[in-house]
Amino acid sequence: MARMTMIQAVNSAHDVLLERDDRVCSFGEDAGYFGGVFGCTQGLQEKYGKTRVFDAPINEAAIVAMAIGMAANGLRPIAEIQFADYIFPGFDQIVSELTRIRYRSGGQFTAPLVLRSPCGGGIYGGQTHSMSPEAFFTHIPGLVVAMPTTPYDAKGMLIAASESDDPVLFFEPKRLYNGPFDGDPHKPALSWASHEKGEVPEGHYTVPLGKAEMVREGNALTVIGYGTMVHVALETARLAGIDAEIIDLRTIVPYDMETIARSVNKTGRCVVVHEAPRTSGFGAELIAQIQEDCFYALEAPVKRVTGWDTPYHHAHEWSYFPGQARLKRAMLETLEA
Amino acid sequence: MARMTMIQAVNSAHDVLLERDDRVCSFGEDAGYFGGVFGCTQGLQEKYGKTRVFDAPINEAAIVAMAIGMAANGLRPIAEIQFADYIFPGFDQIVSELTRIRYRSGGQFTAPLVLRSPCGGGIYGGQTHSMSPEAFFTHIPGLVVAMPTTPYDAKGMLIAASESDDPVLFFEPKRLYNGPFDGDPHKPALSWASHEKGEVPEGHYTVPLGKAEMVREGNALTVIGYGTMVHVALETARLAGIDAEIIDLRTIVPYDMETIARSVNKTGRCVVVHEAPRTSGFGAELIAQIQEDCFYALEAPVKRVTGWDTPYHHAHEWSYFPGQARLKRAMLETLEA
Amino acid sequence: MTHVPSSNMSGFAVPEPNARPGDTPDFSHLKLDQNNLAPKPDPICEASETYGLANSLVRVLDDEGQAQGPWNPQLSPKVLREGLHLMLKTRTYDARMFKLQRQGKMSFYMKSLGEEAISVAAGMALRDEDMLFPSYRQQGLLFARGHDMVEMMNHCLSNAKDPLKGRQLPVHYTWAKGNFFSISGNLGTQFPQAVGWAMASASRAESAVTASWIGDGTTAEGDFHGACTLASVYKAPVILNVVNNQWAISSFAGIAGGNNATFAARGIGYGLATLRVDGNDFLAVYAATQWAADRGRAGHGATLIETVTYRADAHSTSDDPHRYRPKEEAAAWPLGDPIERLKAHLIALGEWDDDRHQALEEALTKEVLASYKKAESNGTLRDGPLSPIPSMFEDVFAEQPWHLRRQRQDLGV
Amino acid sequence: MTHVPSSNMSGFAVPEPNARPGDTPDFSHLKLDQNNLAPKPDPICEASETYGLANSLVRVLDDEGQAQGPWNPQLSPKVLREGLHLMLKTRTYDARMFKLQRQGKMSFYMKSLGEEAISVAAGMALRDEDMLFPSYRQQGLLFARGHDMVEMMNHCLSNAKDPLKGRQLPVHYTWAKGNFFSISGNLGTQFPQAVGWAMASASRAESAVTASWIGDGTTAEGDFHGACTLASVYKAPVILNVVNNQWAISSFAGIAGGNNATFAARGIGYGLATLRVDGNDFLAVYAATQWAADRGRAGHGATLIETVTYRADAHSTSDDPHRYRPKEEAAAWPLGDPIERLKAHLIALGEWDDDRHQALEEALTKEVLASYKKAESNGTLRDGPLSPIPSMFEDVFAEQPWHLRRQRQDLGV
Ligand SMILES: Cc1ncc(C[n+]2csc(CCOP(=O)(O)OP(=O)(O)O)c2C)c(N)n1
Ligand SMILES: Cc1ncc(C[n+]2csc(CCOP(=O)(O)OP(=O)(O)O)c2C)c(N)n1
Ligand SMILES: [Mg+2]
Ligand SMILES: [Mg+2]
Repeated sequence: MARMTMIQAVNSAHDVLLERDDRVCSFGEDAGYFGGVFGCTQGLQEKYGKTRVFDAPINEAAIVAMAIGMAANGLRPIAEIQFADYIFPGFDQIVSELTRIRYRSGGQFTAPLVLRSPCGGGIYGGQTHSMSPEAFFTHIPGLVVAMPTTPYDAKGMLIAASESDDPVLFFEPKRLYNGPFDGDPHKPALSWASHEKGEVPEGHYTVPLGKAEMVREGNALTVIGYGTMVHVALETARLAGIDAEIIDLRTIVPYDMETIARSVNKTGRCVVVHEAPRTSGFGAELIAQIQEDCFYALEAPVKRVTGWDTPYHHAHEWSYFPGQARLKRAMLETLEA
Repeated sequence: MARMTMIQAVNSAHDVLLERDDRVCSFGEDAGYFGGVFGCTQGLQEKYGKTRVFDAPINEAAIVAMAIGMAANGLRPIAEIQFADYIFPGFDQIVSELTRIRYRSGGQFTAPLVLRSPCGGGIYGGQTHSMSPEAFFTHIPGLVVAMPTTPYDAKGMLIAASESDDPVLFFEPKRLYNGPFDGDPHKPALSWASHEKGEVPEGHYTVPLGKAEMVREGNALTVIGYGTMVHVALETARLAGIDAEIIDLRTIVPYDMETIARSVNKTGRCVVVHEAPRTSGFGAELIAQIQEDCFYALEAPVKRVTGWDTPYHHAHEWSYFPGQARLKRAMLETLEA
Repeated sequence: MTHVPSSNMSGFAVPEPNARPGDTPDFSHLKLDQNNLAPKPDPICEASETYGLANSLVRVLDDEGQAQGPWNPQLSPKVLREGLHLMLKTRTYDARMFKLQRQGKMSFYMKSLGEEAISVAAGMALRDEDMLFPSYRQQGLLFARGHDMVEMMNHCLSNAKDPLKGRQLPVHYTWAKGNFFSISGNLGTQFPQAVGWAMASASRAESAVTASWIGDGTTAEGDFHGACTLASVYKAPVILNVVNNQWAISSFAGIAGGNNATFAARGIGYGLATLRVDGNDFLAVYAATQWAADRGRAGHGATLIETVTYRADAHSTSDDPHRYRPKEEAAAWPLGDPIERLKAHLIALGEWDDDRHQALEEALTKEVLASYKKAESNGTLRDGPLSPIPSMFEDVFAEQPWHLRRQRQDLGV
Repeated sequence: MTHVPSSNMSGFAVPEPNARPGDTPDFSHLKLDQNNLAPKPDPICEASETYGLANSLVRVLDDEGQAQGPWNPQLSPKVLREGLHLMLKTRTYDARMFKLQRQGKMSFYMKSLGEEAISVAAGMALRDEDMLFPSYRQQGLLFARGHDMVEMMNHCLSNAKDPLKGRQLPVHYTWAKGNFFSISGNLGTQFPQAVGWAMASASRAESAVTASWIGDGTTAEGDFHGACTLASVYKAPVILNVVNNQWAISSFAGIAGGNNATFAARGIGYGLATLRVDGNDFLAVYAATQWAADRGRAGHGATLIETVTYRADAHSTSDDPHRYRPKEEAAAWPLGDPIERLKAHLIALGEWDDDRHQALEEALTKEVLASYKKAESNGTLRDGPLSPIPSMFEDVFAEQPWHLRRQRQDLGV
């Protein structure tokens, strides 16, 4: 099996999909000839032609709308939003249109499509290249929101997303594109070549949406995260020697409450982590549901380790990013509470 | 003192502001000559002239952007978004611009302005005239989000909002425009004339932002809501004879955690209510913070009574709306848990 | 160098219509009295050959009811009578439904009074395979496509047989079998979607074109620009119609920039073919639609069509137009009434008469009443039966996830 | 009737630039070789008198470095030398900063190589009171306004003296004292904001106009349309500049619709005055800006100006242009280099020579280096010192609310 970066895995998913299914097409700003600013669609226009893989005008609303029209008319578009920070001009087409078409038409029309977008910080991108806006989208009925943590999952989940009959918003943590990142910016960058989940099959496979992965078993407390924060949690637990059970949510909505509840009922303690701002971040939803479903098992309040309620800071990126120190403290406090 | 509807109270707030301060101007779709589709700015163009109160093109992004430019240049705009359901074309200008200008410019520019918008259901408006989208906005750093429950608060809070140096998103529950509504659609409509909070002073006064109001004291459990749901909660508690303490949040962000914690620490039980969909609704944030701050006082899980995770249903409006029956059941379950 | 005073601002401009309640209606700014006939270029011409048409007015029926000029689509009397029939059907349907809303039978209604030619003629000029992305004011398309009136009413009544399961406001139809997209309550969103649909058709080398409609007020939305940009860039086989009925709700077309240029002229900046058409002239709308469809089918891309018309009644059941425009304005509209004009034309041709017209009106009134009786027997919003409550939780996702199942159980259904 | 084949679609069109890496550069589609000089209407003319200029090219400096034609702003040699100085300063600054980014001194940088005339000439033609809403590629405006280079560098280095407290990516300047708005990383958002600012100025009867700039690629955003609509409706005293430098990042202007119409032509559809200007011609940009400012000041509303130029280097420090366009393309650009052209003009006038030019270059290099030394002494992103960490939590709201206070405490600062 080949080792791939997350970029290569995403590219490979496109390749598999474009190859197998005529209906699949892919577009976005700089996504055609150039193959995307991160290279996720590189080489695909040459291979599949200009009407399958192409550049789009810089208008995120139009990109979403074009994808909706195409999907309703039988195609399976995968559209790239260049940075998650730039998805908001398309917000109305997502809230008011994409996610309602099946419902409001009584099932007569559907818009099965994938919107992909790199998210998250850790690359000194400042407030306009670092956002993790997933929480906004989790409040929209009818939208699947997913975020892979490894190249293996990225490819398998992206294929599953494109084959799903629901619209899927697929966030890719850009800090993980070229290697896992455990939250320590002072360490030399790691590469996926040395990570077991960097092993990615060449052909078709899927990683099911809606299913979390238990990436570490433990008994002392449960840590729930997705994307970059899963790597941070793993390393924090390892270094601190805490017997944490770590859940990689993978699909944010619908989230895998079964796996979460099983774990929290077992450990009785829980911390949720995300890079996005705290207030009304997705951690709030998880906690609300956990305390509802696992109230009598909980021995301590569920803590949130998150980005701050400010724009993502440029110079103080590492004071904004919820790294190991903050997570460790929260884990210890939760254990001691 | 005059009795006013909430529409008249909002109108009166504009009148006071326009009269006192040259910098105040007001605009929106149909907001000029016509005075708005709900009449909130009626008569004001005639009184203050066309460059103070005027119609805007049907482009919510442009409305927000125009307000930003004006506010940065010394005016104090109050812009109307005709329905909260139609705010999303302007979402990018709110997330990426309005709420960041002070921060990203190091305080060199600010955009103190008010965006007003009627929200909520109960008027058979279907999925595009019924939304309560407040939760989306509570995840945006730098934005004050408020929702009045009575004419008195509407006027006082709107004046406070316009005088604030922060951008304020001001949602007006349209079901309360003409009278209080306790969630029972079969009762004859009530009018504000018979409600003590329908008494509204003519002149200038403010109701401070960031402060909740305890609208009913009680010991058995705490109910937290805002807008229409406060009236529903009051009537539910009354009819069911539950000794509920009811908090009207009024300002959603920053929320008054002090008042909340004091009450929950006293009652040990809590229900949060809102009309918006459940998943990642603002109830989630409240619960996450309550269980963090009041964990050891809580005797039962905090329940959410909310709209469903679907678009607002037209024909089954009253099965969508979280009315008295659902709230009562949640209160009783919480009491018995 | 020109001498320019250094400060003469007395505030920005806020345009006002020529007439408000109490004033005499005045449409002089529209320059609709041009007598020279607009030329008709080849549908596969360069877009630039159409730019003159953005400031002209494509007309076929003159004020005497004669068809003339290069745009005359030369329709048979049978087709003309069909057009008259469908327009009258639309109007009769609208009138009845509006009244029924007033009687509390449904929650909301929107008429297309005075604009029937725009939807009916376009619907007839297009092929069944062509896809439609309308706004809420093109119900005539449904009649032109032969949609079942009872089903339309079932929707408006939100009853148990509403194909949209009571989920949408009345008049927000969907009819997939009729290639009629789901109407949105959010203005303008369908415009760029239509381009995407058209591109998908083109990608399969299908001959279908796609048509979409928005109002003058809605041209201000960003989605209008998105649609024009996509249509231009990808040369999509799409017809982008702007129905300029002079009014949004209470704000007139000038608040969308209509005082400073025609809406058709917007197309010039994108290199789109552009036509400005008498929207109350059945033959002109038919011909323009056919021209644009031919152009799209031939692979020459999109056309932006402005149809100039007048919203002769209220915006919807929620408003009273006399509060913002003169009562007499509709009657003063210089382009007349589309039904009267086509009727006069047919009579001038000797293919119609007042008796037949009256008989048709009566038959349509009966048809609408009979349909309504049938639809009402399927329920009304007020009295039910409605769609089953558990269906509230369906169609959010392809399959119901756990949280919606739980919520359904919460509701006890 | 025209015979139209019923299906000849072979997919939609996806425009491609004339040349990709390996091809010979080809700018023939821009039709830049027109020799007849564009006429100059009165700045308070009807907008329609400018429409011809949307497909023309306002030029003053001919290929021999002579100033000619009606648009010649007749500037004194002193002003011309000032322009040359400022353009060269911008270029020298850019070159050094780009290099320093490569050396890890800052996180990011964007040059304006080849586009210096657009910002410098506009900055000089406007008055200090006029407000600027630029994109990230008009740093020349800051030099034209006399901004302090050390402070600019403090920002780019995100150091302790960065007036933006390290919160923004480099080149996203703010300078309120210089009437220079906060640059956004989100494309196009500033365009409609600029109209709002202009309206506020007008509402106080001030003489200031407002100018904004976006790129060719950014014209596709909805905010472009919002700005044009607002500007048209309210006749705002605003200058809307589209800097058409032929490329967005890897996608060329055709992906924004630039193959089918000029960007200036977009203005026609809104009834805005429109000019298409040689963006590498200092005198033409100066004259066009002055014309538009005069128009705005006189209460005649907005002008849309397309400046035709070429992005002569990478989009930013994050990209390599040779992967998507021919290496030789910049050199083949038919409108030359703005600095070379103004230099040649000054030399032809006898007001400049190569020695003085070289001396100026050397002086500027020294000035930039000296400024950098000073700025670096205030810190760099890599080595600090940075803004105080608690300032992360300031300026979110006017006053810090409880939750941010808590979060600051959480961070232990
Ligand atoms: C995004 C959005 N903003 C505002 C509204 C409210 N609204 C509904 S119809 C309307 C006027 C539309 O006018 P126009 O486009 O001219 O269409 P017409 O009704 O004349 O056919 C408005 C403002 C809406 N439905 N959607
Ligand atoms: C809303 C938004 N979408 C996408 C981007 C990413 N992006 C940054 S610059 C750029 C290209 C802009 O091209 P153009 O407008 O021509 O300006 P230029 O860089 O050529 O000056 C893109 C796509 C962004 N910053 N904002
Ligand atoms: Mg209209
Ligand atoms: Mg460019």
